[in-house]
Amino acid sequence: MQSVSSKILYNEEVLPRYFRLGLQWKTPAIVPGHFLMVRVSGSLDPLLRRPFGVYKVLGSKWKSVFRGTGVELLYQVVGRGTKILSEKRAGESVDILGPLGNGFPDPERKQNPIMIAGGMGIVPLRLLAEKLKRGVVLFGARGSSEAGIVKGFRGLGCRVKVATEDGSIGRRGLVTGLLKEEITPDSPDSVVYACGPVGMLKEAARIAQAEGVKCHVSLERSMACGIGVCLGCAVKTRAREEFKRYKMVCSDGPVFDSKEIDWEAL
Amino acid sequence: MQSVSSKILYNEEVLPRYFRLGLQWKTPAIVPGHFLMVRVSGSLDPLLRRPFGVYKVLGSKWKSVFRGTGVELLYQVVGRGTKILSEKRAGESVDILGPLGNGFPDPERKQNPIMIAGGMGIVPLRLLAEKLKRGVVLFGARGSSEAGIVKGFRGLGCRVKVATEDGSIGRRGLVTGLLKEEITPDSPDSVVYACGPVGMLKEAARIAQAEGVKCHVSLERSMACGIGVCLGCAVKTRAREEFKRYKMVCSDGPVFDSKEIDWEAL
Amino acid sequence: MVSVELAGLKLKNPVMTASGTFGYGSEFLPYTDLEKLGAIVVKGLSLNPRQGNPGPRIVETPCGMLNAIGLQNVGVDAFVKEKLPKLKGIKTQIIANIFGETVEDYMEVAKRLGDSVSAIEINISCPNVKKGGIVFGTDPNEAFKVVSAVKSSTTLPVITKLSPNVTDIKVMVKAVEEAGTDAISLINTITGMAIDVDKRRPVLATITGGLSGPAIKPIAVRMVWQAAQVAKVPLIGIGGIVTAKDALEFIIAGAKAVQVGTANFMDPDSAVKVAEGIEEYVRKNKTSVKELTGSLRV
Amino acid sequence: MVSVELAGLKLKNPVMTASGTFGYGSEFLPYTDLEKLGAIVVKGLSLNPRQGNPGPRIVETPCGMLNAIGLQNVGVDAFVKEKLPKLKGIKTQIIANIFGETVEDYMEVAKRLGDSVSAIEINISCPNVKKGGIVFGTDPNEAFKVVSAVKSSTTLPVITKLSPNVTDIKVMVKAVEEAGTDAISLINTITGMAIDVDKRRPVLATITGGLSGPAIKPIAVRMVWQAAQVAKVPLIGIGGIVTAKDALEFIIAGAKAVQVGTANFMDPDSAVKVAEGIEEYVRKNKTSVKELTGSLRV
Ligand SMILES: Cc1cc2nc3c(=O)[nH]c(=O)nc-3n(C[C@H](O)[C@H](O)[C@H](O)COP(=O)(O)OP(=O)(O)OC[C@H]3O[C@@H](n4cnc5c(N)ncnc54)[C@H](O)[C@@H]3O)c2cc1C
Ligand SMILES: Cc1cc2nc3c(=O)[nH]c(=O)nc-3n(C[C@H](O)[C@H](O)[C@H](O)COP(=O)(O)OP(=O)(O)OC[C@H]3O[C@@H](n4cnc5c(N)ncnc54)[C@H](O)[C@@H]3O)c2cc1C
Ligand SMILES: Cc1cc2nc3c(=O)[nH]c(=O)nc-3n(C[C@H](O)[C@H](O)[C@H](O)COP(=O)(O)O)c2cc1C
Ligand SMILES: Cc1cc2nc3c(=O)[nH]c(=O)nc-3n(C[C@H](O)[C@H](O)[C@H](O)COP(=O)(O)O)c2cc1C
Ligand code: FES
Ligand code: FES
Repeated sequence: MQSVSSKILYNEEVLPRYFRLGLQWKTPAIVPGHFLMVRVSGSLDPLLRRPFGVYKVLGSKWKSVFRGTGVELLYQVVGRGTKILSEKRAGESVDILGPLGNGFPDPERKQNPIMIAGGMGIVPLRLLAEKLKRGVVLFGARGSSEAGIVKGFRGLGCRVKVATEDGSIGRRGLVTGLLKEEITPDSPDSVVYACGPVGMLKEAARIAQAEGVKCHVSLERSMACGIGVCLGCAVKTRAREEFKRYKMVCSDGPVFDSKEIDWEAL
Repeated sequence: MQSVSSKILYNEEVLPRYFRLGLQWKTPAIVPGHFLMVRVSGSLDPLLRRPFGVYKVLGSKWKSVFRGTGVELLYQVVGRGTKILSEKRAGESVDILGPLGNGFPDPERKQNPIMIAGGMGIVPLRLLAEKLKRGVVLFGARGSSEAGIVKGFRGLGCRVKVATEDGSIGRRGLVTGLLKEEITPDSPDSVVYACGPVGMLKEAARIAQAEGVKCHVSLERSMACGIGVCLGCAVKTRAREEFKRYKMVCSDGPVFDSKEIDWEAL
Repeated sequence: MVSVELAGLKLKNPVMTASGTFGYGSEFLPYTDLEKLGAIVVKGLSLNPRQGNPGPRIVETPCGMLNAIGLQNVGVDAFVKEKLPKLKGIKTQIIANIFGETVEDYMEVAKRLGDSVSAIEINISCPNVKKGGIVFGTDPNEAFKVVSAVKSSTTLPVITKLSPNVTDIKVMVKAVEEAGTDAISLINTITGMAIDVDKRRPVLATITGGLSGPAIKPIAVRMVWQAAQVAKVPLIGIGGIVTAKDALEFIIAGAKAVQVGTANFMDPDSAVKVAEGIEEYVRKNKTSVKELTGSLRV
Repeated sequence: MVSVELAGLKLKNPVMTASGTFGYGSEFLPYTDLEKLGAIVVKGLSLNPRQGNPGPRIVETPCGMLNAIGLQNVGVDAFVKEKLPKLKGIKTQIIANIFGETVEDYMEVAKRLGDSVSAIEINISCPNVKKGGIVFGTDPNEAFKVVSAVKSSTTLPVITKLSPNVTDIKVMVKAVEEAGTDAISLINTITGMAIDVDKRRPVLATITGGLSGPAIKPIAVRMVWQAAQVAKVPLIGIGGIVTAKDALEFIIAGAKAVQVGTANFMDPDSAVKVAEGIEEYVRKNKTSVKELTGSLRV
């Protein structure tokens, strides 16, 4: 699993500042939750790779893993690195390293999977939904245009519910409001998969834990190496032994059991 | 005369590693010998602009100055900056600052201008030839493919002679050999314009000075500012006063009287 | 509110140009609006004109550059007679950066400036020839001597510019404060070196040179912050500033003003853009440079 | 000929990985061929396991990065028992980087390593708790004490890794040589700082951190060259090496070997590529690393 130069198949702005990036790549085994470290340019500035989740595996259906001929990333332009990436065109190449990290654990057979995402947190959950083909995806979007991202999701075999802060589409308010409705004491045995802003994850974890429901969260931290060696992406856990308290998002995660995380420190 | 963002009209590889770069730009007055400082990317690395001579002024004929709708540069990919530049495509933009420096002084009415160039040194001399419409261009090329650069020059109204090191086209040997033949004691009153590698300039200056012929040389030095303030592009002159000895290639030059230069120090 | 008062100088905004990166100021007239700057710090001046070092004098490095100009300058007298008049009528503060090889040199340059400029910035990153070449700026005692001497030779506000090539910047801050400096600017360039592998030679004719540019920004911000922990006089932050955000890092760390150096080479309008960006930030955030100075919450 | 002998260690080539950028080595097994490296220097080890600093621990800077990992590590015993066996059978030298908060800490770590590794590299960029937090690596006397103590606690070759945060690196070189170090590696990271302007907070939880990466290369090359002017023991050059050419700058300046650090994050195969590039250069130029070492013509 070396760093490989991967040809850009397409790099399209699907919404203002949101891009779909198709990369040609004979992928190793990928599971939902895996991410890649992408070098956005050959320059020494920006110096470090950028982490991005896998949105789709091209030319592959779920068969215990995804293994395809390429991947699609979905990214938002937020800073210098993503800006440079957005200027790349089909035919150019970028260096990628991956798949990295640990994906989402499977639900039990009779468990109802609830996938909850805010913003770009939708990325690993789309792949999870494609794999599970059941359950519900709850998507918190800033407005109706961002909400459009999940339009195609119904074909994946899951239910989809949307909340927007301005109420322009779906439920008005936070997506965690939808979560509360899905996990009620009389609803079937559930398991929550969450990815998105810290505030949302915290609240999702609180709701799930209050109902005694397991919650898997995918976290984000600034990363340098992506492979567990720089110890830069540390997140504080509740580990009893002090020296085991900091875990690495890249190699111990990015998916953690919500109970493991010290949410106060985040 | 501020730094302006200029649209790339074309950026074509005319020979392996040689590019013609067309820039849209309502040019200020340009005279042959002027150069531009080009920022090859928005990144902080490479940090500094790169100097390039003006090869053509687009949409302009000589009328005491060139004043056009764009410029064409001709550059060779030698390092990181020119590599990045070569990857730009039509429609993208680069920041340019210029025109900078002092151009070539006019020949006297009865003087025969001899323009001698090695490699990329041809750039400012093409524009000079277009302006003067007489005299001779002597071009020293590495081989027949590089020699192709001057194919279109005959239309400019001057004679063209080529020397290649391997003799694959034109005279075999150094271009300064051609210069010797052009400046003979019984040839008409001449003035030499030279641009190219240091060794060539030195020899051209020596030949010209030996025959009592004036020689204008255009020099190259690494530059940071291009406008005479960093004092980085110093070249040693024979100025009598010690503290005036270092002149700036960017603002005192790049064109100097060959007698002014301390060739030993170069 | 972006205007600041610093060592008795009123600046319309906190952005100055750094010495050696802005010539004598007038060179920038075609490229930028000098009146939009808080102050212009001119190229370092010595008693007699200096020819500077042989070339190559500069080399690009990752996100930075090394220079070994050798302090080429026209000398203090020619500056006052020939260069300064070119800035006449331009409404901004002019600060003269001075240096010498002996304490006496420094004093004499300060004297000859009289009150032709608004303030003096002392560059102490120079070798002291009498002390066997040890740099004034790395020895607190020598720094003390230079600054005291200049203070006694001028009535102008005196800014002392510190060298970063020291173990503990706080020691230097205290020394020059004790000597009576009215303000402190930091950092000057960091000593560095580049080698031409194929020629097996240093790229610069002088072997080593001074590193500047964005590469050094984290080091410069750290030093300004460390200085701010002990300084009583106002600080001027320098090192790798390209954008208003960069400048604000220094201000939040404790600088009352900043200087833009190498960025002037990337774009001669850089310093003005930094000033405009600070103004915009201050307006948007309904704050002032004064309020922002040293506002770091640790 | 790229093999070198250094402090009694035979290295197949002069390229090592820098401590803290290569984990315990085994993490790189999927990504690169460890046997193509001259040596692996593992993450800094302390007597007891350490949890390290709270986050954020890293931030990118122009051509560099700041880190404040806080030396999180499993402790020397767990290293020997759990981590080292994973490298068993791999044909390269393993060097343990060690640190402590007291001289006794350092000694004890060295003792516990026994002869489980090929050599010890002492990181003296740590605050000495007994001396009120002053860093071992900025005081020649404290550095002397640590190095002497470690030397007396091990029979392994000892490399001392110097901090760049000093006025005069030559003083430190002499101090650790006198203490008996077998080799010197330099430089460790340079103290730096980044500020989140909108939050008006330091980006790193620890306020300051260590700057590494290409940005610092000119400073590192300069320090290696300065060290080479006085050093009698072999030098190992570190700081911003990304390419073979970068490494060769250090070698030509006087280093017998080099370490690749931050570049491992850009590409986990970086160090091997540097080694291959040096081999190619040496072959093409019909020379050897030995001949190149210190070949700078000034
Ligand atoms: C495991 C993981 C998966 C991710 N998946 C996606 C995805 O699928 N789509 C997407 O749009 N974004 C994703 N992100 C966030 C993405 O990595 C950042 O938006 C991106 O690195 C920003 O880079 P920049 O240069 O544009 O921003 P800048 O702000 O200029 O970056 C500066 C530094 O901050 C870091 N950084 C900034 N924001 C983040 C962030 N949110 N998380 C981690 N580091 C950050 C950058 O890596 C860089 O080191 C993911 C992050 C992680 C950790
Ligand atoms: C007045 C002037 C006019 C020029 N006109 C042309 C032209 O029309 N066409 C053309 O192909 N080249 C021209 N050059 C040379 C051109 O500037 C360099 O080839 C270019 O800067 C190399 O940049 P790089 O990043 O690719 O190379 P690198 O070697 O990676 O550059 C590293 C540094 O060295 C400097 N540098 C390298 N070579 C030269 C050089 N020959 N002269 C000055 N600085 C150099 C770069 O500016 C940069 O700072 C001119 C140079 C000068 C001074
Ligand atoms: C080419 C050049 C020349 C300089 N000359 C001087 C000088 O004469 N006096 C001085 O005090 N500092 C001088 N400096 C240092 C700058 O004023 C400034 O302190 C340093 O470059 C760091 O800022 P920067 O990173 O913004 O460039 C010079 C810097 C450069 C790049
Ligand atoms: C994330 C990180 C962790 C580091 N940890 C250590 C360490 O534990 N011990 C040590 O001596 N140096 C440590 N260093 C310093 C490096 O070994 C090296 O000296 C420095 O990064 C400069 O080299 P570079 O520019 O190639 O990275 C660390 C550096 C980084 C970036
Ligand atoms: S990013 Fe380096 S350990 Fe996670
Ligand atoms: S390039 Fe700055 S003075 Fe010429």
